[in-house]
Amino acid sequence: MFSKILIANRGEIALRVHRACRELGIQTVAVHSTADTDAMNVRLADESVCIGPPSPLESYLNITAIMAAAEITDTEAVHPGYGFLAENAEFAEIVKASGLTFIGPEPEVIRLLGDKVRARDAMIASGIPVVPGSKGEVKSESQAMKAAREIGFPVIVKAVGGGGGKGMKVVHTEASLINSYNVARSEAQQYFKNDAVYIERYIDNPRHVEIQIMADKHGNAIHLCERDCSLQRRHQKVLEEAPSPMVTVEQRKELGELAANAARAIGYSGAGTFEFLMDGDQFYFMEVNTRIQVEHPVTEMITGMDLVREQIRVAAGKKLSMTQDDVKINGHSIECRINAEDPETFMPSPGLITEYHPPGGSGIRVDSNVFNGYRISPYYDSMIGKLIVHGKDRDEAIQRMKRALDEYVIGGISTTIPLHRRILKDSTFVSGNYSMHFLEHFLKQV
Amino acid sequence: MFSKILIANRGEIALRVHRACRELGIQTVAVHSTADTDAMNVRLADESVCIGPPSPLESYLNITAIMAAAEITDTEAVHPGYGFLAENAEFAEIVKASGLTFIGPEPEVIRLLGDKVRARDAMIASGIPVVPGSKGEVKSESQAMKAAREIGFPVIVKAVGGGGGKGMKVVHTEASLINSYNVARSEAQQYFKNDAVYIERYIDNPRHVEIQIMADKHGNAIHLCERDCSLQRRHQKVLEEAPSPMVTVEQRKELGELAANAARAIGYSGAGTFEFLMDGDQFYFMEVNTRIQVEHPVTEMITGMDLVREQIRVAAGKKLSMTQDDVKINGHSIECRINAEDPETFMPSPGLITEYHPPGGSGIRVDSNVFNGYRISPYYDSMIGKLIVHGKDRDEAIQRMKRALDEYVIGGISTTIPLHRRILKDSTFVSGNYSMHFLEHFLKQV
Amino acid sequence: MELKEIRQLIKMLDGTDVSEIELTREGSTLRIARSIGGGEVVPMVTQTMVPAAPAAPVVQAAAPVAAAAPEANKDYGNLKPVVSPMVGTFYRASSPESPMFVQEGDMVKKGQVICIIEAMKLMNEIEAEFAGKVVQALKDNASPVEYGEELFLIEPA
Amino acid sequence: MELKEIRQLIKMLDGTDVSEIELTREGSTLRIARSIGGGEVVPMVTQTMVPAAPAAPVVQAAAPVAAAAPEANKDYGNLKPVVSPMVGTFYRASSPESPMFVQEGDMVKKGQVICIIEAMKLMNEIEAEFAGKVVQALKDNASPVEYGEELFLIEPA
Repeated sequence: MFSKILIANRGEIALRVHRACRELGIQTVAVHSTADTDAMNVRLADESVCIGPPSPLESYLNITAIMAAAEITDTEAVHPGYGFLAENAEFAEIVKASGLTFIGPEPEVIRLLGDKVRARDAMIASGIPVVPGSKGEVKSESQAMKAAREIGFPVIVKAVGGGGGKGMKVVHTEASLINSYNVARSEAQQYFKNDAVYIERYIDNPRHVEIQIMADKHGNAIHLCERDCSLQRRHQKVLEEAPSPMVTVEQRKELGELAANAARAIGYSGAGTFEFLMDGDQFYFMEVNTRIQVEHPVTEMITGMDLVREQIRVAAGKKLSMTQDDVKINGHSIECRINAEDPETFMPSPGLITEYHPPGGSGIRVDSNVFNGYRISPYYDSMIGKLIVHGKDRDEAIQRMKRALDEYVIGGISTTIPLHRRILKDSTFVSGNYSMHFLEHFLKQV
Repeated sequence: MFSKILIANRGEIALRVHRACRELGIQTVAVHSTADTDAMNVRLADESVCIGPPSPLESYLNITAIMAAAEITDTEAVHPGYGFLAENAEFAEIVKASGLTFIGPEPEVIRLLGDKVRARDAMIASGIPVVPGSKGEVKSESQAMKAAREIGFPVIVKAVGGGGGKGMKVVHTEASLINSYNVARSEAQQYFKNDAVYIERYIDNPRHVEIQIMADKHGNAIHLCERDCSLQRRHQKVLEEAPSPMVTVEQRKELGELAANAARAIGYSGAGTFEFLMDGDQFYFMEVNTRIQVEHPVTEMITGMDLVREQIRVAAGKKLSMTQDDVKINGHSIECRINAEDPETFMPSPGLITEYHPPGGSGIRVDSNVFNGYRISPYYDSMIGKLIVHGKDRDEAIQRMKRALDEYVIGGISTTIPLHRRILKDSTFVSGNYSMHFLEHFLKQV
Repeated sequence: MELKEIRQLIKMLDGTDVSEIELTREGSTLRIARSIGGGEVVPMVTQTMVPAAPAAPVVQAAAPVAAAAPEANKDYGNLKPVVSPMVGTFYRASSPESPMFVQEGDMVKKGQVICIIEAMKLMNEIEAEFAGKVVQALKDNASPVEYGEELFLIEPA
Repeated sequence: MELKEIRQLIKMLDGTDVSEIELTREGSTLRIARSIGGGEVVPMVTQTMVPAAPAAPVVQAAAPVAAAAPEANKDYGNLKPVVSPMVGTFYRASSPESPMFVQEGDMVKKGQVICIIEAMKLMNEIEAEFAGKVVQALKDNASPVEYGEELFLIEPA
């Protein structure tokens, strides 16, 4: 096992990784920008190194600074968290070339899965269902028309190197295809410095369902149930739950086995997430996230596996601590992301936290880096914590979340807690039968 | 189900009961003394009623005031928590006579189990092993000598109406028996207004092991594993764990079935705890506590049963939500009681909490009524919270507790957190092989 | 926000005594601070938190009776309140047919019964602790009252 | 935000009495503060919390390098510190055999190399930002340094 890990991240995930290290008896190095000197993860770490000014480019995305910090602290491994450099194959390669362990898959696996076209091909080869679409990049207007006609409208034009909704265009009719194709290309060029686009069937009213997998370096891979992340606003997940209220036991098993098989086939190791669109009882592969997810706690709550601990263990070469047979789903879990935002306008609300009291009691978990007197800086994203509950069934989890949201006190700034209170009371949400468009409509109602 | 419950208690257990009510959709009435007007459970309750001045006799033990509060708020049931009136049969009777539901066993069952001699007879009748001892009260010096010789030295003289170590005398030789007998009688008279005493075999180096049971009003009773509460200082539990590191699977099953059978035999309903002394592989019955225990969360963590929720359900006449077969022990749980005391001298440390930040993350539960800015009053007991952890095994639970204790910030007062940090590092504690004398010796070491 | 707009904003401030302006629009925030009045410094003091107790997180529609915590030493000038020594139901007469023990304007003697608090079917007579004139009854007949809640205002004799 | 825009903004402020401007757009924040009026400085007093921040709960024996957070504006009187622009290892000479770049008491010119910070095997030469006399070296040769850590004290010429 490692004796010291550098945590190349900030916020709640940096604290989450620190906790896993502590419980494994591993020393931690926090790297931080000048804006985060007083952060909880920095205070709790065994060592801390200031790596640059607030701008992420000069600190949390500054590979040279992070590697220099690893060097001067004699670190053995680097945990990238999520976001920032977590899915940057070059970073993983540099860590490896420096003789350290990158806690995540091999660089070439990250690279393969980061390329949407190659990833899709690999999934098809493993028998994973994909959205009907063009075979790779669509290079001309005529190719675009041919592909769209084969797939059938509505279609969506997407950037090969993209993500986060940028460079995406939904096209309902042949008439508007060519224009959308050209706009998508130029947006792709602008945002991702790569104008390659491809075309897929557009799924009208899907759910977002993702399978958590975990694999070791000895060829073992297991699946750990799905998470339902259909509750989104502008492509940002807002609330997640596990298991999905709409996935059957058979679907869970089938999709899970496909994902674990694919992981084995591509030589995956560590934690990974296979994202799918669910349309009726059809599933379509979207992408694999080669890192721990924000919403990983809901999986931990229902499976009992500490995913971050397991990431570290398998990176150190250990075998998986569980077999597929050991994985039992116990109850239901929900996570609400608490953002420092106005709950109606979603304007960011940085500032000083003047009162802070998290909920307590049975079945409650709070993953947050903030505290009373902490100043939320305007430099980074607005998620300041996650409230996760566990109940013996979905109904108990919902009741518990409502109770916990009522107890949560965060003063001095605006947060999305009131939004979550409203969602938890909504009859469509309570029914479990909601799609990715639910939140959009819900927000318009009021 | 009830629509409104009055919580006749204060502190963390009042908040614990409030949370269970909230999750069941039941309205809560907090009763409080003038010292507790700003308490968290009072703020969170749907209604609150001030019932008297700080003195417990005039508020939390004031049956008239509590019943008047129930009356003016149209309460349907009363939850007594632990301590105060929780095991007062007269209170249970008054609640019942007023047409309300007392959340606990019937008054006559409380009365039976509160009488040590009658309780012991009932246990013998159910086949539960008891400490060899006199048949009931020992009424004279000559009876005392006869009984002690039959039992064999060392023996202990105990008050029939007693508890908490008062009116107890350990006797190692015949020569000192008569004197100790007389001292015990006069202490019993002084503390309990009843000079009746009895004699038992003295168990030299025991563990404190207790079985949690739950019973409904339809004759069903189940057992929910044991808790090990051997870590005590002056008869006060300091740290508890479940399961006990020294109890075997067979012992667990045998003792649990005996306890559940006894519960059925005496018409028990609600949550109850059968306390035993464990000496080698022998168990000796001590007493039944007819209420929820302080340390109930460790049982909740490993069985998944919400004991307070279940208390309320069965009091409302519902059947148990689990059968014995549904009870599966999952992992290990430890609870540290956090007291507002100097961790070395154990002097109480009331005062203003100027910083407060509870630990978070995976497998952590905090049950506490305090918050930043709360003033701990000197009128009540010094326990200000409980830190409970769950791990997949005892080792993970210990690592997690150490991590959580390191994160817990309580400023402005002294707490027993540093003591717990020391205990968690001790090799005897870590081995699991410690008796009820462990803490005493441990505290002398330094 | 365009540079042109920002320039207009700055210009707009000229000749006014506005020292700071903050504008938030469509995800953009603009803040302009000025030092006014010849060298006078405008300190940007961000006032710090009062380390406060959490505000009651859920302000539920509490039942009327229970909402009011006992009043904490209100200032009534020369009047003194009579507070309830117990929880219960407040009655101004010994039965619905009987006259009230005291009316507003009545003079009361020390020890005179001024109301009843019923708790657990027991009628507890409450006596005046001092002599004086009843200025105001603060509770309606048959109201529930908490321990320490104010019942009457009396002007001591 | 583009450099050009920023330059325009700064220019725009010239001749106005605006002391500070902060602009947030598409995730970028720009803040420009000026000291106006002949030496009168506008202090940006962001009064931050002292009371409530949890004290570092675990005071671990942190490794010497990591313990020190970058010093925040210590008062050195007429001396000015040179701070490290990056994380790395601090060297006072280009090789173990070479003489030190600067000794205490030396006069340095603006732009003169005064030390090296090694990061990822790259030797980064650090130049003096102003001329003056080296009064004190604050770090030993081959020490690890953080971003913003003070390296030398220089008395400006």
